[in-house]
Amino acid sequence: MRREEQPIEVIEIGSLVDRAAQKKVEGNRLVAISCAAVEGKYEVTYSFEERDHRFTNLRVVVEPGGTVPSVTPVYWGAFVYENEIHDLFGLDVTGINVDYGGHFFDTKVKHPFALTPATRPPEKTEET
Amino acid sequence: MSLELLLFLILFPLLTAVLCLVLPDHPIRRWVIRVSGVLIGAGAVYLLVTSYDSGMRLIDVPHEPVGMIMQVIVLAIALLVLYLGVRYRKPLAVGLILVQTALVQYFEFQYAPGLAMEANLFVDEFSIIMALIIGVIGSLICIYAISYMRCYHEHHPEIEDRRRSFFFIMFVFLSAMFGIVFSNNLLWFFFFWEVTTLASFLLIGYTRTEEATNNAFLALHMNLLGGIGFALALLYIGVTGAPLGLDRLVEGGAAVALVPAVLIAFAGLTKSAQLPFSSWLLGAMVAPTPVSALLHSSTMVKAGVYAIIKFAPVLSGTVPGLMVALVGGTTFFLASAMAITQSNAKRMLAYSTIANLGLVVACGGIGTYEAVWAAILLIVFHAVAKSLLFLSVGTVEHQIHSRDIEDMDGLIVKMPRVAAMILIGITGMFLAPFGMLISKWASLRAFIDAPGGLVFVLLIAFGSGVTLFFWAKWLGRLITRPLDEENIEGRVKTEEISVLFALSALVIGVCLLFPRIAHSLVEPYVLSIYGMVTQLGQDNEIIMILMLAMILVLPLTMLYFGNGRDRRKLDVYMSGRATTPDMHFKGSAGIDRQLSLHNYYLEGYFGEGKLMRIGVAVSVLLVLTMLELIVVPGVLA
Amino acid sequence: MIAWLYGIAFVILAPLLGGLVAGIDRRVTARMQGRVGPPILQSFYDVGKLFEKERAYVRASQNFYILGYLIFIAFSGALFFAGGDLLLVIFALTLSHIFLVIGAYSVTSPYALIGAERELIQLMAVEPMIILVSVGFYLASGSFYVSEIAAYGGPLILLLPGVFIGFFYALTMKLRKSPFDIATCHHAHQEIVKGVTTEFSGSTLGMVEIAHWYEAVLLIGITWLFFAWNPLVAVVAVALVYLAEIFIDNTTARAKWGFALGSIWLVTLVSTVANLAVFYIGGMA
Amino acid sequence: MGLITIAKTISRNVFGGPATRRYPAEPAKRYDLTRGRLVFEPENCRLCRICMLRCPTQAIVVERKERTWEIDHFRCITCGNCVDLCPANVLHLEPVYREPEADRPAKEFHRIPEPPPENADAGCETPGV
Amino acid sequence: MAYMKRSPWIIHYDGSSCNGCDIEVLACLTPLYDVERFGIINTGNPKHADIFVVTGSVNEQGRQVIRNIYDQMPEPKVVAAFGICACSGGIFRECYNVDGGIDQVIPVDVYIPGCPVRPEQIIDGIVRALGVLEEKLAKMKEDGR
Amino acid sequence: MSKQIVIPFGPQHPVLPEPIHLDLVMEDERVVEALPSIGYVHRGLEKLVEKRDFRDFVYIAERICGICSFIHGMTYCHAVEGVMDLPVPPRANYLRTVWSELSRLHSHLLWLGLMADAMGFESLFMQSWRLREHVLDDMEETTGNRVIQGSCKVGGVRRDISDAKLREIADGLEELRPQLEDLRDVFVRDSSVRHRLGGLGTLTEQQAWELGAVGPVLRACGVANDIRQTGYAAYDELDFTPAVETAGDCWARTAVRAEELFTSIDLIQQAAEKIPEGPIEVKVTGNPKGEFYARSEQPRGEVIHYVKANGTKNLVRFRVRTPTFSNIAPLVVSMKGIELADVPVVVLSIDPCIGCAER
Repeated sequence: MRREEQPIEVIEIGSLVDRAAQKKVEGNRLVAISCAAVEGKYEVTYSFEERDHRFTNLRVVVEPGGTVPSVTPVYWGAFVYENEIHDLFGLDVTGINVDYGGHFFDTKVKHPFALTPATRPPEKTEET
Repeated sequence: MSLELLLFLILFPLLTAVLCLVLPDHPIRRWVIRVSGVLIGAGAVYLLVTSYDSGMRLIDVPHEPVGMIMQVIVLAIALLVLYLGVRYRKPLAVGLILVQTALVQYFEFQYAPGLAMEANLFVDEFSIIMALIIGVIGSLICIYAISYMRCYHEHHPEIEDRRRSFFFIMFVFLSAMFGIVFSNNLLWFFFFWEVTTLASFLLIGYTRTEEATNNAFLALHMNLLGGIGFALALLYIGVTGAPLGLDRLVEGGAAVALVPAVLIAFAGLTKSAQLPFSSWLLGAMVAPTPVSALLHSSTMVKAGVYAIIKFAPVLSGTVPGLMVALVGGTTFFLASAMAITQSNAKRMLAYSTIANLGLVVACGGIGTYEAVWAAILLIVFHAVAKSLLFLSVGTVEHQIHSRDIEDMDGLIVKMPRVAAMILIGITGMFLAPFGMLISKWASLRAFIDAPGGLVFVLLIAFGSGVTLFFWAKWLGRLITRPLDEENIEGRVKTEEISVLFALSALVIGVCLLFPRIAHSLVEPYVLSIYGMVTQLGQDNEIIMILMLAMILVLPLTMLYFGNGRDRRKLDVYMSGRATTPDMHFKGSAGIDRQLSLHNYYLEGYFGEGKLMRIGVAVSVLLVLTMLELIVVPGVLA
Repeated sequence: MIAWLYGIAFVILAPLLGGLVAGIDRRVTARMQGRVGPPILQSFYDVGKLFEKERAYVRASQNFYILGYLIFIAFSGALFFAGGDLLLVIFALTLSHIFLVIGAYSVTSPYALIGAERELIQLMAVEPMIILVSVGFYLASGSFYVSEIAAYGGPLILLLPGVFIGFFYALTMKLRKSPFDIATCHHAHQEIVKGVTTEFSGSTLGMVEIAHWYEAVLLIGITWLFFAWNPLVAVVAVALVYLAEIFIDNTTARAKWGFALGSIWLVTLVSTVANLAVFYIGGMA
Repeated sequence: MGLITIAKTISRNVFGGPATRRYPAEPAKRYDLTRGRLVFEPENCRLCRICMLRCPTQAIVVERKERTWEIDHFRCITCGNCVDLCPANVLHLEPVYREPEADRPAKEFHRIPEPPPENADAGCETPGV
Repeated sequence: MAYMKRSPWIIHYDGSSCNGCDIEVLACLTPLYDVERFGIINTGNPKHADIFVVTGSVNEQGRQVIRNIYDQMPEPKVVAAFGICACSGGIFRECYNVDGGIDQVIPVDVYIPGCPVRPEQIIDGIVRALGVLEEKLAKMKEDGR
Repeated sequence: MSKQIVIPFGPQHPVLPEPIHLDLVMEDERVVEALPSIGYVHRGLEKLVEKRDFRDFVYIAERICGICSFIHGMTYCHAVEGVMDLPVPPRANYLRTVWSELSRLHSHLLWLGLMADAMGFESLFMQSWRLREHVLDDMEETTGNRVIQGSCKVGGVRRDISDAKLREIADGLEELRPQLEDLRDVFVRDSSVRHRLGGLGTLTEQQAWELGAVGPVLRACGVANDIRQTGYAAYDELDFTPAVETAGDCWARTAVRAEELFTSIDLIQQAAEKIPEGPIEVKVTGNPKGEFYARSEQPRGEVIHYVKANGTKNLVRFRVRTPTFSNIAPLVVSMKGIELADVPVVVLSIDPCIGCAER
């Protein structure tokens, strides 16, 4: 069994879209955008893959309340990830091409993965 | 007796017309129209009562001085058209009217004096039927027009109110129509023919908008072209010395009358808006609805097919006749197909009119006794049902401010009575056991036995499939009820509703009485012409009536199903979405969407443009062949 | 008088036969799919159950239309079996389908509407063929009356092979079999849910089912006419035709309506022209 | 062109007979490993609570004080994790499925018999390592 | 009488299941289990269905859908909760978006455990549901509907 | 002249085995706009890592989806093993490969059946599912459950398969091969199927790659991208070439999946030959710390399990990017201009696993 190399490069938010565009020019596809709430900050990681399966990542770190620019101008299909991140983490992504406006996942608890999730009183909490 | 009655029918509308022109917009004028309408209708009925069993009767009216007056009027018409053509810069119209006038004048001075005419008027069962259509339906439409036009001008303040001339032309038109169906002298026939052309031209252009003017000239061009055909027929008669009387000419058979018959059939094709001339009728839909109902569906366009059917015995079995029939058959199928793509109710009705006239033309071109039998019934059923539909659409349009079929959903709630009457009209147009279907059935049978009948059988088989589609989807639209609507029917004028009621009663009545109509009017006529007659078979008539009775009784079950006391009302299935009364649902991305249901228009398959191109190409070919077939032998000879 | 008795017998017996045929159909289909399948009488159980269900409605008028559908389809069948005019039978059949379509329109539901539109397309596709079948019978036997066509001495199938092929092709759609089950199909899982019957439940749906049975028997009757000169052959032929339809049902994917309409029209045109032209050419000579 | 490519399969099906396993007329097909339902034998239970703590669905509740062991079968996914981990081997899986119920049934409840005195509290590992 | 028992038509809705139970429900239709032997048809249309088969637990967006389907089914109708998620919320019970079993939204008549339910259990469950269906029919008749 | 029809398609709809919703805006039956919305199966199980021991979480990971359940469990294990740098015994890797490929077989057969169902081809659906039961029997016999196997664990596998049994499975699949070939021929050659699938929902190679399409959707566009090539589990020791088509339409996607049935059979047979003796698991000690992206090829395409751990028995973040999620954007693009009857076909052509996509 081979274990993949997985370089993660932490970059500034401002250079994100340019770097993504560069990745696209280099022939990468966007594999995933993942978000994690770690130590009071959000890490948003953009994973790319080249045709020979080389797997690389760009990471931006966002303060709570901060925003991330959308990479949909570069990768049209990124809207699913960005809408998901918005709905689960409450992180604002600006300029998504297909914006679900917070209705990608209608969850019982708003932004459940956020550092401070906005809870909504459940309609019915009876549990047997 | 008959003479007076015929003169009454021709002249009395003229009198009313003059009264309409001089009287101001005042209750008196409205009463004049109402009373005249009733009298004209009564006159037509009286004609039926007095002469339905007396066969064809020629009536001798001296040609002079009527002929002189007519010639003056023809010249006046020509001058008017000339003036308008110059004013609106329509060189084609100018050219056509000049050619036509030249031809007619040449005929008048060169040949007319030499042609002896004994009976200038006549009446037979067919003209009685036509007179009934003109008299009863025509006057009903005129009465309807009173309140319709008032409403019309309220809705369209930008249009100049010229109701005086409107009613003037309407009644002149009625007079001319009576003239057409009673004329035995082809010159007279031609005169009245030209009057209807002019009436149609003026009424289409009523609103004087640019579109209306253009469409009016389009109609004028086509009809003048037909008029030239007619004039040529007269000229041919003059040159060859063939009889000028319709009766004699037709008796002469193909040997004598084929050339004029074909030329007049050509004129008939233009007048009844067959391909390739159908575009004018679609353009004519810009006119106020009573005009569409009267001129462009139930009467004037019928003058065209009337002429063709009159000459059916001549055309029968000839190649040019077959060409005429093929033009009709092609028109029937293609116009029905194009009707599928229409959501504008009036345009759809126009296409359906063209299609049905095509069927009549096909019957006339085939010209066998069965075909003529079917054709006459088609004319009757079509006239009643179509006028009802046009008028209902007019009424609906004034209430919902749209003539689009898609906007008529929920009409069964909004305007239940009008909707029910449209339902009657639609079912009358295509469903067993109502009239049109009986006639289609009859024409199918007529076609099977005709030479080359396979083509017609195919056209009618496919055409009726297509017909089914566009009528049924309109029917469906009326009873689709997306929202809880309120009833707005109270706003409709009583007079309009009453006319609609009368016409609905006529549709049902004609269906119920159709065996009677067939036996006492159509069959004697066919018998007198052909010496043979067809019948539907008594058992089938009984079954038809039985079906009709069932359909009429079936709504009574609503009484049983209507009350939902012991039942539960379920919501409409919306794929698990909550069904709200206003039919909204939560869509993707949290967007609130409204359910929107519409009919199919199958644009990709029955696109108007595509079919029209095909139709024009085919029919131009057919018409040219038809004309060539009479010209070439003539030249050779 | 006897004729009327036949008609009445149809009204009474056709549901029994139709239900049985439907049951056998399902069973055979199951076998073709390697399954056991439902009991032969399953269709009767289904309809019985539907009449046991609550009488719920979406629009109060829906039952009226469906009743009209049922009555007229029974009527057209009765007319057929009473030996009536074939054209009249076809027109009555069309009328009944219009009732069904209108019923579907009246409930104002998205899927019923699409079903209604498709049902209309289906009617439009099949109508020419059905009319031409009767024309074919007329040309071959000289009569439109079912009784006289049935009494025609010779094998009509030999005179009308092309018409029969066209009819067989259209029959697939009439019986709502794949590939032409575009409006409502007997199987679940269609993109338009259940098409015209989406909103009907309980006894309303039961009536639709019974109407289907009537229609199936009527169509079997029309098929029979091609072979009517020899009852034994006719029984075998009708059974084979039906089996062939089931077989086709199981060997094809559902076509899209555009293809369905186009191909049925094309087959109608080609097969009937090729066949019927013979009569006209023969007639001229 | 494969007009009816499936015809071969269809005819094989027709002539080969149905493949149906006629449950319930015939018993269901089972294998030795089939995970039907969880069975608990209270006798040897040491109340170590590993089953409770490592149950992915928390279907098992063990009360040491009351000496009870209970399972909600309507939560158990029969993964067998507890069976693998149980140090006393008091749990095992049977290849028989549970029957449907008309009501949410009460949990399956067991009282653990008092062990012989020398075994009391012995064998209790620190859970969850 | 009581054709009800011979012709149960089902509608299946996937609450928020992992698919395991869904594919087993579908597998029941296929040759090896062939529930059409019992007259069962998977209609997919609430208006036609007698038995509402729910797999998976109830989540936030599914509540209204389940309720809507249930309301659109004509009486008599039975709800069968297939699999532990539908019964109790199962392994996902503690997830933030899961409300628990189907009985949180609509009354459940038959509970069938299993993760996932097996085809045999599904057959057993539907047989069980048929009994309830008949009872409900009898009751409906008593009430004179 | 056409007017727009707006209807809701889903969440409950007979052709949709799982709830999704589409607003369909159509003219006649031509779809002019169709935006999918999901969330009906969203449970939020990623957050359960905060409550469960990382070793037990594999059972939850398996239940992300009941169809490709084994591969989810395995990928989760890879992720944890990647963080902890655990050396998994070779035999365990081979067994994982065998079960993965069995899963792929059953999933593809399931999907082929559903596709047939979406086209209204019922007997083909029945046939696919009938053949699938063979695979399920193998599954149940080796793992104890038909659908959710529960046979993978962090550090190895829970159960061994005897070499004899492995050969038996391989031989059984060999016997199944002719029937599967017949099945493939129907999907690839039958004219009524081609009528429904050909030229439908076409994506170009460039589009598919840039939209992030994965799995058969990508391979149907001519990109030989298969995560198995990265050599996880025992794939680096087995020989295979990914099935590729170039048409990019629904038919090509079907053909790719049909072809992959045989790739899977070959892989299982190779594994049965080459499988080494040895232990099937290593003991897991301590807690993970660090992060890792585990990628593997599911029947639907590339799945990614991302794990971030801080040295406690509960993980900090667990994130799954499933192939369906990635294929939503390509789906939206390929829905343009299709007909209503094609909607279920195109939706199914990406083999949507909503349970996966929403977690």
